[in-house]
Amino acid sequence: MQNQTSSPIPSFFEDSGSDRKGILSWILSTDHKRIGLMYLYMVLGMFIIGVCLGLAIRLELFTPGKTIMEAQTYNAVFTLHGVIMIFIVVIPSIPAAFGNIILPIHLGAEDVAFPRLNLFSWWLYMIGTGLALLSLFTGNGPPDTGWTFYVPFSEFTTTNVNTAVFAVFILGFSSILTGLNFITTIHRLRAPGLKWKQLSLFSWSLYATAWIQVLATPILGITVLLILAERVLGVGLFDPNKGGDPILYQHLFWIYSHPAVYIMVLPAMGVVSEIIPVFARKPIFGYKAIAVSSIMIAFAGSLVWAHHMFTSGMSDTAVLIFSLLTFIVAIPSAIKVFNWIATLYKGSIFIEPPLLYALGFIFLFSIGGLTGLVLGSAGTDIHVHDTYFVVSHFHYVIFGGTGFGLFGAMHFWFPKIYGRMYNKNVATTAWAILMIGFNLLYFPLFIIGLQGMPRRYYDYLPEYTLGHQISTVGSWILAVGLIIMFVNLYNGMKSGKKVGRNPWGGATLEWYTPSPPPLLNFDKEPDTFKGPYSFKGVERDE
Amino acid sequence: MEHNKHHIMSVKTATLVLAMLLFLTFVTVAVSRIDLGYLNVIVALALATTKSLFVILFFMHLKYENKMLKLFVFICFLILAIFIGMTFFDVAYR
Amino acid sequence: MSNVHKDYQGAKLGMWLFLFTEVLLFGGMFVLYAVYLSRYPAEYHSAGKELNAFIGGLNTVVLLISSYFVALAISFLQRGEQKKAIRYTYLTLFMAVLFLVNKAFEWSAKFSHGIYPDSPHLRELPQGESVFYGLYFLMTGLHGLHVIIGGGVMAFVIYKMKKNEVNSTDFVMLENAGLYWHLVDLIWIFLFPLFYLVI
Amino acid sequence: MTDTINKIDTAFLFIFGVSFAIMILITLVAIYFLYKYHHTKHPEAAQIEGNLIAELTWTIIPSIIVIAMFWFGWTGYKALRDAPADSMLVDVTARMWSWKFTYPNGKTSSELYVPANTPVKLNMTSVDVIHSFYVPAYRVKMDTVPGMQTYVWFDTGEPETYEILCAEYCGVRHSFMLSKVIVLPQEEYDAWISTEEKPVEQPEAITILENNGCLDCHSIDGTELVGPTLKDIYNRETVIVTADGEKTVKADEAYLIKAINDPSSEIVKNYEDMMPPFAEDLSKEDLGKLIEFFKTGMPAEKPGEKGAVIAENEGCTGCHSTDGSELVGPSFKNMMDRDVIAIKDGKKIQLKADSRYIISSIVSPGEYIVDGYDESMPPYDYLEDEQIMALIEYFNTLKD
Ligand code: HEA
Ligand code: HEA
Ligand code: HEC
Ligand code: CUA
Ligand SMILES: [Cu+2]
Repeated sequence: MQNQTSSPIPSFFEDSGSDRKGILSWILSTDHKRIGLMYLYMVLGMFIIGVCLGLAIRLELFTPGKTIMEAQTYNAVFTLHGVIMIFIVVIPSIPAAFGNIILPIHLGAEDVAFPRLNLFSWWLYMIGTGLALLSLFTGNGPPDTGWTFYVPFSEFTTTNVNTAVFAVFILGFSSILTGLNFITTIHRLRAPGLKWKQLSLFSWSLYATAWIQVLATPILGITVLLILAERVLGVGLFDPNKGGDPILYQHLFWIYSHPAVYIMVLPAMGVVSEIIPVFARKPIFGYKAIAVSSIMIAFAGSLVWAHHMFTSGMSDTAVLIFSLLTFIVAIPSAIKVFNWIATLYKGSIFIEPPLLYALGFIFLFSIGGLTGLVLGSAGTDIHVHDTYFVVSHFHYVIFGGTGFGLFGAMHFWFPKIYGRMYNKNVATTAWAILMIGFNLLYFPLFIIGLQGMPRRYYDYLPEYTLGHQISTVGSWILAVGLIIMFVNLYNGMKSGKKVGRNPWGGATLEWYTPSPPPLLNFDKEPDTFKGPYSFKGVERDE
Repeated sequence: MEHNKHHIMSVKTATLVLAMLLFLTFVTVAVSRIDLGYLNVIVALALATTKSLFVILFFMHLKYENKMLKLFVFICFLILAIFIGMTFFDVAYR
Repeated sequence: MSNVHKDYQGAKLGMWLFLFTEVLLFGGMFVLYAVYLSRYPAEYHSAGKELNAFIGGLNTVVLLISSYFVALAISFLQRGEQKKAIRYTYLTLFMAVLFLVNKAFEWSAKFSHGIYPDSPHLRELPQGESVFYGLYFLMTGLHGLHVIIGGGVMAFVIYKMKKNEVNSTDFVMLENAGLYWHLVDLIWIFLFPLFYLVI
Repeated sequence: MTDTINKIDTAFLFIFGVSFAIMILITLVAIYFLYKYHHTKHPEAAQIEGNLIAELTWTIIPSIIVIAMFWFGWTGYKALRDAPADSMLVDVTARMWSWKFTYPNGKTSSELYVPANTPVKLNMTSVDVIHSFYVPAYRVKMDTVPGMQTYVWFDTGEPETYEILCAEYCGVRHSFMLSKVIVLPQEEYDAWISTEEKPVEQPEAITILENNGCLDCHSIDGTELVGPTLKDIYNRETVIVTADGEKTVKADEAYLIKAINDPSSEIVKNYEDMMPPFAEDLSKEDLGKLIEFFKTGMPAEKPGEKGAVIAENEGCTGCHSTDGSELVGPSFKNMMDRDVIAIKDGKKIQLKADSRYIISSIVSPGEYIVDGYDESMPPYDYLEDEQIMALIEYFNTLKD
């Protein structure tokens, strides 16, 4: 196929829309695609740091007792692993990176509603990340509280919690601004004639996510400010010696952090909803149900936070209500899973890397989600709370869900962003290794969790050794898969085969513009566009 | 252009609203001097809510905005109410 | 810059969304306030009596009037009376300063009585009172910070109006500053009875 | 297996069973579709947009399933919370990084001893940060929260030993905050609970020795005071000086009675003749008890043993090792009388770890902070003087 980028309009890589050159034309750019790419690179960079910390955790747990580090170091390592992964990698990953790159194009817009605010939130993200890294090297040692910063421990510890929670505050602020920007963009910048019912499901999922970002993140902001007030001013709102109640901290923390898990997974679900119809060459099954279920998840997900607190000493009434509500959130997730699978029915399926990642998502997320039901059920959660069962649950949903969603998005939109294609066979191999490594790494953790292995344990009783060792070996396999995947993408970016506008045969708007898209996204009216999932007349253009 | 249709608040309306707000403030203080027991908090909050409705509807123009924005404001306060209310499932029954 | 055409509705929607985050930011503190009120009603009562309801009431009036001034400023700007708009925004700014001066008097009186976070005096009081004062300082402090930011925003808008970059055809910046200011007022409308008048 | 465990395991089985079935179903269906509708076999995709009946089915059936799951989970939870009224009560105090169990009769221990087949209810709290009491075998877990009481209950079942783990992250030694539930047959438990370990009730003979002032001059632990020690005195070879010169005798009963009633008649070599005669002050029975006491030997208490028990029960060993290895605080090994650099009021000072310093370190640890350590030790100002002395004695034995 001929190369479409030879159209007269330069791509956004060449035309930054300003006179600035070099790095400045990136870090001061207000172009949503450039900002999105900068997010993507930062997220991936931090992902590698986080993942190496995960590898270090696994190495330490290879044998009982000391393997490679001291207890204090270990505690700092898993804290950072959690903080980096949650606040710096997963929460911004799909929305801030791919949301930024793709959402305005899906709407047929030239940019987001507030381009300068968008750049500002990227800068906040950078500052937050910088502060988080700074907390490692300043003060009295890296924080050792776990990513949840539970009081009173986080008030007692002399490590550098202040810097870390301030970093979280800034990161939260950045996330709020992104959400605010997206809501306004979706409301105000839809191309004339693009109705809500024609919105892509990715946009719908970002819309739901953005509302959580706007309404829940401020609670995180005030919560970490309160930790600072406790530590610096000694106010004592959570200190039992001064009449405070430490359990209230947990309420405030989870009021944000439970909805936050849906900030993490909804955009990934959006990505899956984009990928599956394209490779089944068939409209998505139950468009409305999927769109509505995103909103349902966002709303119902805000009502279940205390399921993290069943053993905290809160009232039995609260346990009853929050356990019941937790099960309610499972239903919209179930609706999505069944609709995705139904989309394959009577399709004309092309098994390509993005589809494999999407299927990997469904498989791993379902395992993670179904074990979430074990946690949501009060009686069983008492036994497995704060054990490796929980660790395994959330790695399945976060890494298996959001992580695979992110990898899927990377493989899906890669040709659009770079105008080149990676080696698909290598990508498939990497996927297979990732799947094997992933399950080998995390499945044994369910079992030792059920046997009673608590999480955040530096040392463990000998009966858990086998599970830990299998898991550590799995982490090495996973590492191999990741390295192959990244190297393959890197090579594709440098020297992959050039592609045209629509290498996969997608029907959403981004496939109507050149790869890579020009500065203002479109070189001509996408006049053959009939809806994000009507594939009639859509030609594949490799 | 959209903002040609924009509603401009008259000085008179604004002054009336201010007068109402000041009056309600006075009532709030006055009522708090009477001991109504538990009711005091409720009355104070009811008055504060009334005042804030005036501020939101007139000063903040919500009365003249579209339905969607009204719905959003409602949702925002609803969510806050839910956060406070559901926390009481714990603390009230502990 | 690839300046997309000015979108008046969009700018306002964005501002409202931002206000929602502010509401919920304070909302987190209101959760705490409510819980501790239900736990320590008597202590709230006795500590609340110590606060100066007069200064509190005065500040309420100051903020209400300042809200009124921005509302007028916006009306004037929309009608094209740029001068008047600037004058009323100045008045708002003045009210903000007045509020802060009052607040400073109030706080320093408290400090001189040995009431400040983690003070030895507070530690001797019943625990509920220490919690009450903790909330009082944090919530009014955070509110005060918002007054300062709001004042800064007002000053910036005055500057823009003087340069005629904000005018009767492009007034959304003043309107948004006004929205922010009303929110600050709104929060005070709740803080005042909850702290200064609680039973 | 007890009733509660049964209910919880049923909930586990139900949820796992259903989940497993769902996983198999969706995996197989997906693989089947991938195979059946591969573009090589099925080149033309059917343009289906949805189906209301299907949507309703997979909304309603999962709803029913999850409500069932909720119900099983909730019944299990209820069983965990409804402690029988006749449960045996034990108080639990968690602290960094050890457990303290206090039984109804005031006895304390760092491991939980319970009789078999009895419902036990633990009333728990914490003195510093949040910990979580977890016994996997009983499926119980509950946080211990400072300033608050929480509880768990369980039926102890057959005699056996189970792990207690701390399940809420609580700092460096979180993973070492382990203990055991030791389920004993009822008789053994009764025996254990009634052996008073703490304020070791001293043998009557010692009271007699104290009351008569014997112990002002004689030790019972082997140290030399004014007079020879009473430790292992019975049948000891002793050189005495009488009017007719020196001779070696065996300290048998007759000798001892004489030595007490009429000390001046035989003086132990190298001692002065200063012991008063007790013939009148000491009754016959008391004398008999003393002799009996000397015969059976002194209580075989090793020096420091009492202190060691206290250090265990009070959780000192959660932070301090006794073998020189570094935990959270300085090791007790060779701690006494060494030179330490401590920080007082922000200034570094060098001092000797004498008993006065050590006592202050225990009672108000905030005063001197050993250089290089955190200010994380809780004050132990509730310890009795004897307990502190016992600790010091114990520390002394840990010197090389
Ligand atoms: C991406 C992030 C993500 C997602 C999506 C989820 C999703 C869910 N989570 Fe998870 N969770 C976390 C991230 C996430 N979680 C994290 C990080 C923690 C630990 C925090 C910490 O303590 O550090 C945690 C912890 C956690 C707990 C607390 C455990 C404890 O500490 O004791 C609970 C308890 O209820 C829970 C429940 C659930 C449930 C019910 C869902 C549901 O939304 C799942 C819904 C999905 C499905 C049900 C599967 C798909 C559906 C089907 C295959 C169809 C068939 C289904 C039915 C018939 C029901 N999670
Ligand atoms: C996005 C979220 C995310 C991701 C992806 C991961 C990834 C991993 N995590 Fe995760 N984890 C969390 C989020 C995440 N984690 C959170 C929130 C916690 C809770 C923290 C807390 O308790 O406070 C946690 C806690 C946690 C624990 C529990 C610690 C404890 O309780 O004591 C463990 C233990 O095994 C673990 C292991 C791992 C491993 C082995 C990986 C693996 O996936 C890593 C696999 C990767 C590798 C093995 C390295 C491969 C890559 C390279 C070598 C470099 C690549 C090179 C090039 C690109 C060229 N994590
Ligand atoms: C939570 C952990 C913790 C517990 C429990 C604890 N300690 Fe400590 N201890 C420390 C730390 C940390 C230090 C060093 C800092 C300091 O001097 O306060 C210390 C210091 C000391 C010192 C001074 C040591 C020296 O080298 O000069 C003594 C003595 C001591 N502890 C005794 C005890 C006794 C006795 C107990 C129990 C009754 C106990 N500790 C319980 C943490 C603990
Ligand atoms: Cu105590 Cu963990
Ligand atoms: Cu959750």
